Amino acid sequence: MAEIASLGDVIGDLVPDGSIVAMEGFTHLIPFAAGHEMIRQRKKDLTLARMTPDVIYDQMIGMGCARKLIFSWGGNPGVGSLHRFRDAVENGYPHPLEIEEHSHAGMASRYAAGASGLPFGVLRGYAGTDLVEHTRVAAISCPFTGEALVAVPSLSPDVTVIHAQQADRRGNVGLWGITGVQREAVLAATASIVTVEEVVDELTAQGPNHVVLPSWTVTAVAPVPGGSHPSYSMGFSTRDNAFYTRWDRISRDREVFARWMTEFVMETPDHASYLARIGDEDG
Amino acid sequence: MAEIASLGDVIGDLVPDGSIVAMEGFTHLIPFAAGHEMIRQRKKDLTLARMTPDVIYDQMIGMGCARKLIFSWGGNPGVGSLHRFRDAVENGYPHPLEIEEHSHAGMASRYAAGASGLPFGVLRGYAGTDLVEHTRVAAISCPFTGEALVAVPSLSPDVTVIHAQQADRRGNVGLWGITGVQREAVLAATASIVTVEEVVDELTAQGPNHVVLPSWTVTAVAPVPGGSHPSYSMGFSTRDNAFYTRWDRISRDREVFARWMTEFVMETPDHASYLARIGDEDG
Amino acid sequence: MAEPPTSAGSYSSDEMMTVTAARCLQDGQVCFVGIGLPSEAANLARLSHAPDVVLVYESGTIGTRPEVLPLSIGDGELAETADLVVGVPEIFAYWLQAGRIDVGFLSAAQIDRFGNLNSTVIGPYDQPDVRLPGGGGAPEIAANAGEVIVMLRQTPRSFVAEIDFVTSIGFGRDGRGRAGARGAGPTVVITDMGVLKPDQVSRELTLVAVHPGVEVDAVRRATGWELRIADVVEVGDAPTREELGVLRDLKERTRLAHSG
Amino acid sequence: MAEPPTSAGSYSSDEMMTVTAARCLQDGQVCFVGIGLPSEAANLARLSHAPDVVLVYESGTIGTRPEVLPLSIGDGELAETADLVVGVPEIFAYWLQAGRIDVGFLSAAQIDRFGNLNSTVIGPYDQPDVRLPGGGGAPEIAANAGEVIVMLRQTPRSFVAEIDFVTSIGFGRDGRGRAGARGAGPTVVITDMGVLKPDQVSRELTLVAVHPGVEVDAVRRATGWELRIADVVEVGDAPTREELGVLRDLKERTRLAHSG
Repeated sequence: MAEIASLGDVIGDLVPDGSIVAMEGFTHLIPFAAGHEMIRQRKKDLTLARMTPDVIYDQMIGMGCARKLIFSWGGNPGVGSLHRFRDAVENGYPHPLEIEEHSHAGMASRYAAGASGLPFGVLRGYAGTDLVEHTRVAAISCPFTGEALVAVPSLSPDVTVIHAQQADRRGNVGLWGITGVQREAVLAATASIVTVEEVVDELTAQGPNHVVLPSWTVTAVAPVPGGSHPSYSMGFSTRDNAFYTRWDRISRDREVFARWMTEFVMETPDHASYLARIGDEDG
Repeated sequence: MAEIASLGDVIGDLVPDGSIVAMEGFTHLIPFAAGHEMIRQRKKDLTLARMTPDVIYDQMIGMGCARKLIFSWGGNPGVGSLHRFRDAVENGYPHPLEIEEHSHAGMASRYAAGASGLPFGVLRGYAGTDLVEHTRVAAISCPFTGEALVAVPSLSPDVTVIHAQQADRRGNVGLWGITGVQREAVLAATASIVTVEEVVDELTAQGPNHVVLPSWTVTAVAPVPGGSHPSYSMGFSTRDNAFYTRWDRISRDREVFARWMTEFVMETPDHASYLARIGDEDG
Repeated sequence: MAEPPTSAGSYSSDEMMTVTAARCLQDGQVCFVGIGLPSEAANLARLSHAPDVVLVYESGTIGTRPEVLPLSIGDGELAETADLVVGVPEIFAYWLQAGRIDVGFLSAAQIDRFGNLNSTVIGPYDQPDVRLPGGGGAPEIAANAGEVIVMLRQTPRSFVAEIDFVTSIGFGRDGRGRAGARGAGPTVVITDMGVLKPDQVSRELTLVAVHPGVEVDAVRRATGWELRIADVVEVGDAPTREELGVLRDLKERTRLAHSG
Repeated sequence: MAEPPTSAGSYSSDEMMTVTAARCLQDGQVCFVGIGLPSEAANLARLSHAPDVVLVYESGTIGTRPEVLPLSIGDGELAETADLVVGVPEIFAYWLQAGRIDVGFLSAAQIDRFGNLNSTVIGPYDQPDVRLPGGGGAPEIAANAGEVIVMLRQTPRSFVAEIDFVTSIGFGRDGRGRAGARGAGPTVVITDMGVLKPDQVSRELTLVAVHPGVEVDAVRRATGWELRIADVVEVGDAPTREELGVLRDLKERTRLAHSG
């Protein structure tokens, strides 16, 4: 049964330095508040897995939390580059970042294999790409037809962190809309943390594609309203596209980035005060 | 785009003798009306695939429609044996029946591989079973860990037939509740037929686990209210448990079976008149 | 399904089997359930000492709390009362195979001394004397559940020296191993006469308890091999009034719900 | 994103690209769409000559009909207007990999004469001069979509003799093959200057059309290799008033929806 606790305690208890951490959410429901809390707690040497690193990992990489990144698309959606990610890969700043790169299909297959208790996944993928020489894939052939396919190793994080719309008081979790690879990432992990918009008596689908994670598959639930900002939570908030555009300027310069992180994350005790400061700036 | 047509026309057009036919529905939403129509049209030499043959395949086997059966559990749920299935396997009556037997996990993996465009599926299955010597499985080892696992060949029927609660006028299909392996069976097939309880303007989930099959993944939709009897359609009918019990007596004896099939299927022009006769008998 | 009361008292041997199995379940365990006695036992546990036991049926219903017993694995009642409902490929891949099931219940037509089960054929596979339904979910439940509880009425025809077909693995025909299966395999076999458990070393099923009023010799005679007997054979506790009350209420609700 | 009108008339070269791409889509086709010009083109087609084109986004939204253009692949608008929404593992396995996608749109930082695409790095992989976002869904779209439409502005820096990294396969670095990929690969490359198609035999990209007011020599100069030119180079039709009207209304709706 999932315990319902504060985000600070949960991150402190379940994310030791050096962990393999997956924080998923495909544009929608990105667990920013949990990422900020890891930055506040100065987590180190993390292996960060995520299909689309997005601004959340740009911030964590820039703040020196990450030793390694496992990913498949590292851009600022609709805007351009992730400058802190690029600075780490191109210039080793703030320190060198090891990368393990896959395609989306490969990452999805790796999580699904992890969720299925299999050591590998099989796909029609990586055909003719140079990625093959730079990542962990293997040739595999069909034992019935002899056809050549690709195998990817399963991905089972130490802890997976997601943001969802709802949890009930027993710790069952409900999310809807675009749910990406979250279910597989949670089921593949040793431990899981879910931040939620609200805790309710009964889970109620308020959009398409209702996904439910039973309490006994979740380690801890932390109520964090607005916990996906600048991403969004369908039914609760809309994506802060202006912030994503603004991030390009903030993250381009090391000093501007450092000042922004200090002001909005390091000097805010929790997500509520982060949101308050963001609100003041927007207004 | 799926065409909306009569069951008789659809079965006539899409199920030639000798086809590989999958009729799925896990206790819930079993497409009995479509099976009866194949019997009325005296389909022959079919390879019938289904995880749980149930009474529907007992009837088709007993009426001589099947050359081969691909399955994983061949009983009358909660009652006992499928006597026509047993008579075919034990005594070759009405003619010999070739069988290809799997476990549920193996069948599910085969359909999922077919739906994924892969030639095989991988599972932790068939461990230590004698099934291995009598069915189509192969050893496969993980290219990363060397772990020994089992591969099953994908299953891609010529035509998959299912029963659903709803279709809209564009031929999009909606079903809910226990949906078994139907989505995979439809997506794995070359053609698909869906009988539905009702045709509506808008699909509306009226239960958990809403599954939608877009019109362009379905070949034909046939409106057949009550088309799952004696199985059930959540929200429209309840399972006719008394019929399943009665079937044990009807199917035990070749003559009694033949008379029942003549009276209730061969002599009823369509499913509505079948339901009328069943109703008279019940009343 | 209830049998006439036995000499042991005012409850049937089926009720004793069900109660004994229910007692094996601990609160909070995740349990993969089949229809019949296992479903009765799991729901009895849920309605008595283990309110938070999680019941999973192979039809894809997870965390179901049926008011009445399902007659089929796919009854609507299971979907309506479930925490979630998933497709069948997912129930086997993401839930059973992934190792999320603590306890699986199995039955069969035949069992051997090493807990291997046959639910496929009596006689040769290609020329069967009796064609049984087959494995269904059982082979992977036997392989991937954390442990397996077997429920099977004990007769010389069901407890046999050599089963005709291994549908689901226990400890292998020679008792030497689990063929790579991850789960612990059968940890207890509950019959209408008593309780058998695999010996820690040899893995051979050993009679460790008899139900009230059952003689050890009777169990021996009901077994198709030289049955191994524990040094101390305990006598199981008869069903309590509360256990019988909950079970009989459940079955009466079920009878009413499914009649007419 | 709109550029100032070109000498060709009162529309931008981006508008000409978008209209040209939209015209390539046939009604009823299933189309895997990315953000930016492909999304504009696919929605223009849906709102004009191809009302039943099925738009699939890698975020798992199938059959979406957005009123305004999404700014990200996962906008709520896409989920709210979709026929169905599925998880990301499923969109790649059951939908793209299974061969259900007729047309995939791709762009990149670099393209070579055989339609291979680079969106990973400029410079060596381990010591990149510029680290690009990477492949995302592109490698499997390139491999498994029935055909691929490439949209890419034409400059000597984007159209290069040797791309630094093959992220997504066209016809292979030597033009010899598709490395086992099932789809037909790139059938058309639409740029801001014209249209290129692979030669039937050599698979080398060949200029088959220029946009109104564009000189063939200008296209040659914008290409980092000795560009192959068709015997007859057609001049594409300028956007019609109706096409421009639908496209500009869509972009205006989008601007209003996302402003403030």
